[in-house]
Amino acid sequence: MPDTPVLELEHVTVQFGGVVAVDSLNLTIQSGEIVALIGPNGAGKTTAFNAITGVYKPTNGCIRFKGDILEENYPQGKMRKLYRGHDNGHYHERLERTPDEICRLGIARTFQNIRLFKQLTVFENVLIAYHSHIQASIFASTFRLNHREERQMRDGAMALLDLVGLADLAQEKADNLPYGKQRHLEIARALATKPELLLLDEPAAGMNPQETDELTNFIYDMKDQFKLTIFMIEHHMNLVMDISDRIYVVDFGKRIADGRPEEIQSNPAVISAYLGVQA
Amino acid sequence: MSFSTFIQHCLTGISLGGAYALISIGYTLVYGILLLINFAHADIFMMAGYFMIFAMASFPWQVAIPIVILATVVLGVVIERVAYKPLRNAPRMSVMISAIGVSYLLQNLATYLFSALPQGYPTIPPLKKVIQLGSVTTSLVTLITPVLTILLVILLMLLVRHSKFGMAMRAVSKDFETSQLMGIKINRVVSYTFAIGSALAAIGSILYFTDRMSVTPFSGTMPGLKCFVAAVLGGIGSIPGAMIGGFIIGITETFLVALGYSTYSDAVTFLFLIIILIVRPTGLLGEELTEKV
Amino acid sequence: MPLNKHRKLSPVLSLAALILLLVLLIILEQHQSSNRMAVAVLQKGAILAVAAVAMNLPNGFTGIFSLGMAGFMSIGAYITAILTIPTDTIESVYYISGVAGWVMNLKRALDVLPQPLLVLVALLIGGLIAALFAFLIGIPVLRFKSDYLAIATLGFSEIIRALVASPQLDRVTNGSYGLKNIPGFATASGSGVLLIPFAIAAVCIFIMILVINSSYGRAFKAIREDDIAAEAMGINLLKHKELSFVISSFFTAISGGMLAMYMRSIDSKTFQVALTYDILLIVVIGGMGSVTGSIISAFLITAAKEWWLRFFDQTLYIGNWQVPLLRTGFRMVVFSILLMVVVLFYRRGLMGDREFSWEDILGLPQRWRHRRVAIAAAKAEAAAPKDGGQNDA
Amino acid sequence: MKKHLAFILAAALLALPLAACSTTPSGDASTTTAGSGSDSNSSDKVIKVGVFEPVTGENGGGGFQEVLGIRYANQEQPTVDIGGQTYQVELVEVDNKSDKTEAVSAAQSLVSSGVSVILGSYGSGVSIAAGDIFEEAKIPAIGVSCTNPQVTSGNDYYFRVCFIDPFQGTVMANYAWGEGAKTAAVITQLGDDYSSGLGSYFTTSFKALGGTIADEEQFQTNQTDFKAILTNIKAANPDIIFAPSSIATAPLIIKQARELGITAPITAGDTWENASIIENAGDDAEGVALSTFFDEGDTSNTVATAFLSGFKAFLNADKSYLEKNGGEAVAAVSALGYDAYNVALEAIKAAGTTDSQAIRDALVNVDYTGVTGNITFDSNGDANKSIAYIKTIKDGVFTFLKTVEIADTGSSETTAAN
Repeated sequence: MPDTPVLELEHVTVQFGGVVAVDSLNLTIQSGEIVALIGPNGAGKTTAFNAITGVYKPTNGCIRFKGDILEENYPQGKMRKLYRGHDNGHYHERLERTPDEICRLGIARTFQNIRLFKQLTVFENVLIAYHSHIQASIFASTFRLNHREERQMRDGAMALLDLVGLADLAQEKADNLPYGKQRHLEIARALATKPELLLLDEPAAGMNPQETDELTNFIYDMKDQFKLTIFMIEHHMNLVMDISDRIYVVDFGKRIADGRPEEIQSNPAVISAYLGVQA
Repeated sequence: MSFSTFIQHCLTGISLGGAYALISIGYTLVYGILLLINFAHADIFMMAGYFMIFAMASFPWQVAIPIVILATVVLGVVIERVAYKPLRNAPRMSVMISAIGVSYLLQNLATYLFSALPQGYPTIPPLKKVIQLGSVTTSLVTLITPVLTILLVILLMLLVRHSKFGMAMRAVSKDFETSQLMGIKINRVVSYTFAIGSALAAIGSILYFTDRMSVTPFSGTMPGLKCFVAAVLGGIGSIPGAMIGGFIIGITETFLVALGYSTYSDAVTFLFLIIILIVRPTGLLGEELTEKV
Repeated sequence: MPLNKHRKLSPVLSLAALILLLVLLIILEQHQSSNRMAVAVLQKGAILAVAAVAMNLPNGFTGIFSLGMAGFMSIGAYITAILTIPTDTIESVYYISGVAGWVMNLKRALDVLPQPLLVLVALLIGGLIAALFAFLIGIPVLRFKSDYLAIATLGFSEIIRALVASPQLDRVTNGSYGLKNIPGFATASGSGVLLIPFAIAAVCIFIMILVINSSYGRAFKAIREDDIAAEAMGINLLKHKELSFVISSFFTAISGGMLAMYMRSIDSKTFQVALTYDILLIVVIGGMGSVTGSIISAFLITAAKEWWLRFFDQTLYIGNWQVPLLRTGFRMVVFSILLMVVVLFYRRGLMGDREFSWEDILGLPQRWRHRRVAIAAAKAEAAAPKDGGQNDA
Repeated sequence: MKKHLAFILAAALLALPLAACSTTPSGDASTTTAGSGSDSNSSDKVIKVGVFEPVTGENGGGGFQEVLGIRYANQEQPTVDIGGQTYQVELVEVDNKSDKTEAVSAAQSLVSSGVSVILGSYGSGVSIAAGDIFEEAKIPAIGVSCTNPQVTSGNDYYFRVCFIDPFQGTVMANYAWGEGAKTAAVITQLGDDYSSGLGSYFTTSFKALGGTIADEEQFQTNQTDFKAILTNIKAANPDIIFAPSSIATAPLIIKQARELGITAPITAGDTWENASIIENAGDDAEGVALSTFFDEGDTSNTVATAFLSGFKAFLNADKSYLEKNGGEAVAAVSALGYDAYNVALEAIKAAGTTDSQAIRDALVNVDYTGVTGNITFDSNGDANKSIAYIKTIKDGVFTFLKTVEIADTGSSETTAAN
C-alpha cells in the first residue's frame, strides 16, 4: 500500500504548564521521502521530535506510524482547564509509548546536542544499539548461550562501522572523536536499531561547508542503503534545499507553510517568520 | 488512652516536630540550590550538640548560645567550601559521595575527639522549668520549641521573599547557570544558604538535645535522615513545606512509640518518603518542574 | 611488538597467579591456627569483594545510586543463618520466644541435605528472596531521580532492618536479639576455612563479570553514560535498571549470607547504614565501574582496617616517646580522610573504570621510560629560549 | 599518575604489618615493672590473658571500670608460677565497643593473639556473641558481670564470677514487694539480652509474689527520648518502676520521668551502680534503688578490705583512671574484674601449663575466696552465689541498704546494721 504514510501527526499539541510549545501540528511523511522541519529558534521543532519519539507525551492529538496509532492523548486532569491549544474534543483515547518501545517499532533519532555514550568505544556505541532487538534473555546472554546472536551483533556492528567509514576508529573512545565523526557515529548508532524512519535533529549543526557536503552525501547513501524515510530538523538552508523532497515550516508551534523547497523559498509567510516581520 | 495522656503525647510530638522542622529547612534550602542531599547536615547538627557542651563548660548559657550558633555556622560554611565547592561541575553521584564522606568523617572525628560514650548535655535552666497544666506536666522547652520554630520560619520566609539576598537565592534555585550569567555571586549565595541552614540546625540542636540530655557521635544520623524525608514530604525547596513535614514526622513518630511500635518508627518515616514520591513527587507544597531534554 | 608478546603471556600469567593463590590459600589453611588474623582478613575480604562488586553493578555500571546494600545483606544473612543453625541447638538461640513451627518444619525438611549442600542451598534461597524483594522495591523506586533513589533505597534498607528486628517476627528472626550458633565456613574436618569462601566469592564475581560483559551489561553501561540516549536506542530503562538492581541484590544477599557465616552471630544492628557506607568506601576507592578495582580495594581496605592499621587505635610508645594522635577512633578518622581525599582529588579511585590487565603491568616499565623521555623533552623544550612566548601566555 | 599512587599505596600498606608487629599492645605499660627484681628468666616466659571489654559504646563506662579492676589485679600479681617456673602475665586488651558485631572481630583478634584465657565482658550481648568463637578456639572465658543465663548455657568454655539474672530479677521483685509495691511498670531495651532478660525474670517473680505488672514498655538502642513511653507509664500509675538498662540511658529515664511528674520509685539492676548516673541525673536520682554484687561498707571480708585500700591507691596514682571511674568510689564491677583475674590465675596454677584446654579443665574445680565472696562454679560455669546487695542513692552517693539472700527455696533479707 504505497499511499499509507510512514508518519502522520494529527492535531498534535504539546503544552507545558501554560505554554503551548507545539500547537495542533498536522503533517504527513510518505515512505522514502526526505522531509525537513524548519523554523526559527524556539518554534517547537525539537519538541515535536520529542513528542514523536515519546520523550514528551502529546497533550492532545494523535500520532500514527505506518497507519497504526503510535500515541494519542486528550487534555485531562489539570490540563482540561489549562489547555490553550486548538482542536480540543476530537480525541477520547489515551495511548502512550515509551521512547524505547517507539525505537523498537522502527523510529530512530539523533540529538541536537550529541548524546553519545562518551566513555565507551565507537564499536560499543553501535553494538549497544543492536541490543534493542536482542532475542536472548539475560540468563542466556550472561552464560553466552546466545553466542550465535552475539556474533551476529558484533559482525553487524563492525560491518556498519565499515560502511560509515569509522572501522579504523572502532576501539577509540567516542569522546575522543572529532566533532564531525561524532555526528556520523550518532547516525550509525541510530541505524543499528534497524529503523524505517530516521529523525535527525540538526545533523549539520556546527559543521563547515565541506563537512556539510560530506554529510549530505552520507545521508543520501544511508537512505538508499537502508531504504529509509528521513525526517530532519536543520538550519543550514543549503543542505535543506539540496536534500529535502518536502519542507514543513513551523513558527510558535504552528505550521505556517509546507511544500517543495522552491515553493517554500518564495513563501511570504516563511520569509516574514524568519525576518520577524508581520505578514 | 486518656485525654491528658493524649495531650501529653501531642505536646511531645509537636516539640519533636519543631526541632525536626528547623533541621529540615537546612536540607530544603541546600537541595533547592545545589540539588544536593547534604548528608553532612545531620552531623553538623550533632556537632552543634558537642559545641554546646564545651561552650557551657566555660560560659553562662546567654553567652554560650550565640557561640554555639556561630561555631556551627562556621563549620557548615567550611564544609561547603572544602567538600562541595571543588565538585560543583562533577557528576551528581560524586557530590553525593562527598557528602556521605563528610558525614562519615564528622562521625568518626567526633568518636575520636569526644569518645563514643554519650556525653551529658548541659541544662539551660529557663528551658528546663517544669510547668503544670492541669494534669499535664511538661518542661518549658516543649512549649517553646514549636513557637520558636514558627517564628523563625516566618522570619526566614520574609527574608527570602523581600530581601535582595532572598531574591538571589530564589534565582539561583530556579536556574543555577543563568543566574551566574546574570552576575549573581553564586558562591556567596551558597555560603549564606549553608550559614542559614547551619544556624537553624544549631538552634534545632539546642532544643532537641535539651529535651534528650545526651549527645553521641551518632545522635545526628537518624534525625538527619528523618528531616530530609520531612523536607521531601513538604516539598523540597519550600520552607513552610519543610516545617509542615517536620511536624508530621515528629508527631507520627511520637505516637508510634507511644503505641508500642518503636521498632517501626524509623521505617514508617521512610515509608512516608516512598509513598509521597510515588503519589506526589513534588511534595505537599512543592512546585512542579519539567526537565529539559 | 612487545605489547603483542604481553598479550600472549597474559593467560599464562593469570593461570600462574591463580595456582599461586590456590597454593597460598592451602598453605595458610593448614597453618590457620598461627595465622588467624590473616585467615580472618582474607575471609572478610572475599565476602566484601562480592558485596563491593555487587554494589558496583548498579552504582558504577548502571548509574543507579543505590544505598540499599545493608538491607539486602541482612535478608541473605538471616535466611542463611536460620537455615544453617543446627536444628538441635536452635531452641537455645530462640530462648526468649521460641521458634515458629513452619521454620522448624522447613529446617527439618532441609536437614536431609549434607552440610555443604545445605549451606549452598541456604545462600541461594537467601539470594533469591532478596532478589524478589529487590524486584518489588525496584518497581516504584527505580523511577526516581538519582538522589531520591539513593535516599529511597536507603530507606528500604532501614525498613527491612526494622522488619527483621520487629517483635512480631520474634519467632522467625528472633527479633532484635539476633541469631547465634551459625556454623562457620570450615567443614567438619576443619578444612575449607579459606577455600570455601574464596570459591563462592569467585563464582559470584565471575558470574557478575559475565553479566557485565554480556549484551545486557553493555546496555547497563549505556544507561550510565546517557539514559536518554539509551532509551532512544531502544533500551527499556526500567527493565534494565530492574535487572541490574535485582542481580546486584541477589549477590549482595549471598555476601550477606557469607558474612553471617563469618561472624557466627548476627543481629539487626549489624546491618545499619554504616555497613552500606563501608562498602561504598571500598567501591569508591577501588573505582566506580571497575570490578578488579573493587576486588583489590576490598582486600586492601579490609586488611588495613582490621589488621595493619589497628595500631592506630592504641597508644604507641617508641622508646619513651608517645606517638601523638594514636588512640581509640583514630583508625576510622584516617579512613574517612582517605575517602575524602579520593573523592576530592582522585575521583576515579585506584582503577577508575579500567580493569586490571597484565598488559598494563608488563607494559609499565616501557611506558615509564616513554614518560621519562617525554618529560625530559618537555623540560628541554621549556628550557629552550621561547620564540613564540606571547602565545604561551 | 594514578597508577603510581595505587602502587605506592599498596606498597605502603604491605609494609605496615611489619611496623605493626613491633608495637606493644596497650595496657602493658602497667604490667612490665612489678616482677622485674626476682628472676632473670621470668621476663622470657609470658602467659597472655585476654581482656574482652567494652571501653567505648553505650557500656564503655562500666567496661572500663572492669578493666581497671583487672589492671589493678595484674599490677598486684604480675607473675604466676606454672610448673615451677615464673611466668609474666601479659594482658591483651581489646575493645568490643558494646556492639555485637564489633565483639566478634574483637574476639577473633584476641584468639589470634594467642591468649590462654579470657576475661570479660561487661554486658551480656557481646559475651553471647563472642562465646562461639572462644568455644571453637577452645579458650576458656571468665565472664565478669554478664548476668544473662545464655552466656554460659550450652557453652563449656564460658564461666562467670557474678550472679545471674533469674536470681537478680527475683531479688529485685522481692525488694519491690517488700517495699509495699503492688503494681509495677517494666521498661526494657529491645535487642539487649541483659535488659529484656532481667525485665522478664522480674516480671515472673513479681507476679508470683502476687503483684501486677501495670505496664510494660520497650525502647530501642540509642533511643534518647523516653517521653512517649513514660507518658504511658504515668497513665498506668504504678507503685514502682523497674528499668534495667545501660548506664547511658539511666539518667535520661530518671530525669524525663521526673519531668513528666512521675513520682514512683525507680529501680534497676547492677548496671546502674555507676557514679556518672548520679552526676548526670542530679537530684532526680535520689531514691533510685538497685541490686549489685558487692558493697564497700561490708568489712567482714578481709580480702575486700585489702582490695579496697589497694585499689583506691591505684586509682589515685593515675588521674585519668580516677576521672574515668568518677571518683574514688569502688564499683562492684571493678571488684568482679579483680576476682576474675585472680580466678584465672588460680586455674593457671592448678593446670600447671599455659595450655588453654587444661586451664579450662582446671577452672571447673577452682575454689577461690575473693572480694565478692567465695567463688566456685556450678555445672553451667556460673558462680554459686546467693547474696545480692541492695543499694540506694542517698545524698548523691550509693548507700548500702540491705543484702538479699536467696537460696533455692525461699528468701531472707538482712538489713544493714548502720
